[in-house]
Amino acid sequence: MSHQIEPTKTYVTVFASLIGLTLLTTGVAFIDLGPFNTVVALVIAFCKMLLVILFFMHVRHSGGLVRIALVAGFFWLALLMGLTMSDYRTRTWTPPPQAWSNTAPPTHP
Amino acid sequence: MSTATLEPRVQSPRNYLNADYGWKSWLFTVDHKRIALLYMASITFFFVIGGFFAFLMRLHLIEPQGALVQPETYNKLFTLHGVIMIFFFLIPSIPAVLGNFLVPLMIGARDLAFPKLNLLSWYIYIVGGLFTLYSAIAGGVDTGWTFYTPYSSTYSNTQVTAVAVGVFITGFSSILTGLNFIVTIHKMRAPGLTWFRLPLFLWAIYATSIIMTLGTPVLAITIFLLALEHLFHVGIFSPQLGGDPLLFQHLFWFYSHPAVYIMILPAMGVVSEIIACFARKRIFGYKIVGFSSVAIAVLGFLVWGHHMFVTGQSVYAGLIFSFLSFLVAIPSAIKVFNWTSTLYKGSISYEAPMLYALGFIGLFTMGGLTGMFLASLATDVHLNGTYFIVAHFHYIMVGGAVMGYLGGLHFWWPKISGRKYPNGWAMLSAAIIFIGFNLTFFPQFILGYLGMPRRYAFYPAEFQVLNVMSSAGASILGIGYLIPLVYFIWSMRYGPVAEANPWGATGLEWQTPSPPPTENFAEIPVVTEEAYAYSAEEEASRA
Amino acid sequence: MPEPHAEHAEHIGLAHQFEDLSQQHDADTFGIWLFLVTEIMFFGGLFLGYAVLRWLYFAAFDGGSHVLDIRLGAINTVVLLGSSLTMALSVRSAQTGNRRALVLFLTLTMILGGVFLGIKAYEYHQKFAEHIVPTLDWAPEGEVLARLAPGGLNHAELYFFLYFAMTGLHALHMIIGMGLLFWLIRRARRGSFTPSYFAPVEVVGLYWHFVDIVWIFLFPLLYLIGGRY
Amino acid sequence: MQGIPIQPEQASTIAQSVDHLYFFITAVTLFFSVLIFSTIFYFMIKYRRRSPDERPKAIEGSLPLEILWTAVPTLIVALFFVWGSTLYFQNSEAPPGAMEIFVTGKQWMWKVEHPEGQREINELHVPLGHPVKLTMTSEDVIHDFFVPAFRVKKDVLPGRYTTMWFEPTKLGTFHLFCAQYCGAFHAGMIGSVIVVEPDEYESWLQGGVQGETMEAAGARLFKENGCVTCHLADGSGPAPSLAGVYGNTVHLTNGQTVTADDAYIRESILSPAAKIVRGYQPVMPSFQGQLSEEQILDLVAYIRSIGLSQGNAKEKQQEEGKK
Repeated sequence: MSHQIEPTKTYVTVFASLIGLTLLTTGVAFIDLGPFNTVVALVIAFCKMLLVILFFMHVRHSGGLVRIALVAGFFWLALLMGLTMSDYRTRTWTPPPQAWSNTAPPTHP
Repeated sequence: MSTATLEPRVQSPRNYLNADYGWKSWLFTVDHKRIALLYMASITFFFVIGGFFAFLMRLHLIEPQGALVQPETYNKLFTLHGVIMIFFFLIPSIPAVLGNFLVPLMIGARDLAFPKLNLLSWYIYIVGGLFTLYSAIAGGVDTGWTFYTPYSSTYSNTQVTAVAVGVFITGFSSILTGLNFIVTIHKMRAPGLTWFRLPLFLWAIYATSIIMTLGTPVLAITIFLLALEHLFHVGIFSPQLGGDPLLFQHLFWFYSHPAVYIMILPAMGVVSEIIACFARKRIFGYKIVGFSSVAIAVLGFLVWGHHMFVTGQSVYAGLIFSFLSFLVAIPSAIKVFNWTSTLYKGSISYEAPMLYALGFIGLFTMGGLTGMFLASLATDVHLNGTYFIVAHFHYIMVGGAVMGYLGGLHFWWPKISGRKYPNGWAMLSAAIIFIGFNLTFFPQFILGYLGMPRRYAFYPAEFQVLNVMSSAGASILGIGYLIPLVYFIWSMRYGPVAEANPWGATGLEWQTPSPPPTENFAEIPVVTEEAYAYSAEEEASRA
Repeated sequence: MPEPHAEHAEHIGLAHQFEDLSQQHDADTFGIWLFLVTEIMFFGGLFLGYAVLRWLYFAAFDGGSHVLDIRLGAINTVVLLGSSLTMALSVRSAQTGNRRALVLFLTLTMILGGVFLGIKAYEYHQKFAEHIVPTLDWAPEGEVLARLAPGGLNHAELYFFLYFAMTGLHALHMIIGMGLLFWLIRRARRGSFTPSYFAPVEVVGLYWHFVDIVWIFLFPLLYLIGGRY
Repeated sequence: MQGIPIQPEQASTIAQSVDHLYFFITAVTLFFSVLIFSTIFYFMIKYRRRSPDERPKAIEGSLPLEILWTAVPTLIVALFFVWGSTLYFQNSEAPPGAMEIFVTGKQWMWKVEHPEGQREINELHVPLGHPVKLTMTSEDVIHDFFVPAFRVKKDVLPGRYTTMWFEPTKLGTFHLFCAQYCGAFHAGMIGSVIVVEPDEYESWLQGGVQGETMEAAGARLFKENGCVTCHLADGSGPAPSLAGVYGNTVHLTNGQTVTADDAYIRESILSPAAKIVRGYQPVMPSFQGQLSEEQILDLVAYIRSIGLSQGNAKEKQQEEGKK
């Protein structure tokens, strides 16, 4: 049972950095980075999530079981996303057509 | 079955059945054993309805132009047969009935981790069931249990929303049951009961719970979006605004393929227990069989694309899913080989549970091997959407899951009810079910190869002979299922009183009296021996 | 509460099926974490729909996200992060047995949650005013139409369907969270939480933080698509 | 095989190879079923319980055996996978020079269009020995064009084109089924594929009610719907010239390049704003709901025709101009 009690100071500093990251992601949105805008926004969001999970949700010092469950959750989400996007990304790829078996010239234009 | 023990009300010691009387003691119980019986009654109710619809369908298909109902009604019959049988019978059957009853007993606990949540799961299941029954009464739904869009979201004017709400709600019963089992198995095992001393039934239930908790939420959100789209005619699944019907299929099958492993894994667990007990031998390769249950659960999430090989999914995605689908077949094959090897040098006795278990192995092997045709791309192009698919999944679900469920019921019935059923009748029903099942579904493999599509209310005349054979088999199968219903109910009142361990099986649940007291164990047992300790030395060390 | 066994009687809140409070606390926290994993998969299905449609119709999503008010989105994120802070502090005060602080922080969390829902309601009202609510009132015109048209109006309607589905589901989870907070405050006032029995506070705290994390991803994915330049 | 038919006819080039794989898998299935069932029966008889207090020796398991029945099934399924996938890959793309036929699925009937203008309902005439490529779409729900005798099947989706091909090798009439549930009369959405001699097919094409060819219909629609007012041949109008577009790459405003295939043309007609050609404004209105699927197919056939013939001449001019 996670009985370590965090000092209030850590919570406040984590909160401050979360606010900082929010301002950062909003600010970066006003700079034209082309496709990287999305990547940066997602990386910042991921960092904010890690902060909330590790500090606010005490995963820093909670048992291995909780960590495995959390990692499993994200792994399954990645399965869903990855395999489905593999369909959408490759839908326009077409394999090379096979040679026509009947060697007679096409009787029809 | 001497008549001397026929007086029904022998004054047995205090147990979970006679601890309290009245409907309140049942509808507000938090005892996992009573909740298991509540589930048993409700899923039997749904099984009878689903089975009746199936029988009507088989009767209708005796003649090529359809002998019984209008095409629209036939579409509603196969839809409701699918929805009721899958969501309201097969998925809850072993986990909710045998799982609820046995998990605490097998790990030496007094109850599940969250008893009230367990009762809530049953109420959620019932509310979902009522919605689905309402949709059946108020005109039925004709989209097929797969609810493919845009037909289900835009073109069907039947009770799609009602059945969608029903399935959405019942999904949470499955999620909460899975959650309950995972926490219980992790946190509440008796001292000394390490993971590798767990009975294989618990390995299977654990693997099933992983699928229930991780897969069902995706079904919930998919059905939620479908209901939204059906109501408001805007959504991400129908092409009017640019949505993609294949997106619905991806989301739907992400859950619905692992769902077939929710149905078969617990049956595998039951068969492992029965084979070990009636061969009086430890399961061959215990750890491998245990890990293959978890492997099936994990790999089961990677393969859903094989339902979509011909639906315009990309060729390369088809390649990936075909490869992964072949991988998921390996753990199942390993299990069958291990069960067979368990019989080697065993001392096998043939009571009803063993017949059901052996029937399971036979039919499940057939079902599993016919999956090879559907995982390989070229043959699936021909067989997809035909009766070959219907035969394949019935071999797995009816041949596998239902035989496993009945085997489990016959094996643990003395522990559940404290009474024994007539073994002669039970073995007869096993034989009838086996014969009726094969006569019903084997012809459908040939129909499928011939190209008869699924969900056809009328068909070309050349398929009639095989369809008549299948319908004949269905009536035998129907009788086969009714017999256990009769003698189980009969045994509750008139069956001979069962002793604590009628089969001489190992496992903590057999160390409690039959039926067990409400708190399961006077004091929590300490486990010192390995699982399935049937050998002479282990028995000596126990005495 | 189930019938108390002899030796369990003196621990308040210990259920009969557990041996001791720490086993129960472990089970409760593990249980809520598993529930949060199911919620990850539940929202995951919706995020998949978003990812696929954004990949197919980026122009429409880019236009749609420019119609949203980025200031309100940012303020809402700050408000929700604030409520996460007060929630974490209320769990801490439950651990330290400081009942007054517990009630105070729980109430603060509820207030901040209310502020978030208020801003959200105002944003929804804005969408109705601009007639960009799918099926109910979809008739964008003027400056909004000019911004949505390049990406295709149909695809823009899909974007707003996803906008309402995702933020609506998130708001629904917020409302459930508010209800749980209200129930917690009542029990906290009655003093039923002690440093050895505070699992309900931690469970609701974990649920609240999860709902905050969903918003942490919703804000950039819905409001900041393609950048504002 | 009077009584119970066992095998569908083999009437296309791929039917035989699919059947070979099908029988190979059947053989492996039978072999393993017999192996397992006979082993079980043998054990059941040999090791039946002789006396109630019989206690067999505990057998833990054997790693070599486990490895054996993991490796062997893995090899077998690898073989199925490779065989099935190569066959599938070969059959997924129509060979060059295949005949184009357009199919539109509509709730409970099949509408077939030959480029030469012949239109059929629930019937498809094809010449013997000539590969036929079907470009299919649906007007309402998902259907599935399934010809068991050819061992081919492909879903027909609303909102996009799906294609499949086959090369008939037997004369005669074969079943056509809809294999994806599509509503009340899903079972009635059947028809027949009639394979005739090539010259007989020619005369069939000329004969019968002579509808205008798809290209002619496309040209007519191109004028009637005002496409011609913007898509001027020399490209001077507010919209790009469509001559020479079909099959070539198109550069979009967002920097992407796409090949102008059927799907691109269909999408540009129904939701033009999705892919704007570089250097042009998104001014084209959507024709969603105004053009039926057949009309869109006619327009595609027209744009394809002006793309391939005159287009090449135009392209050469542009090249010289640029050099």
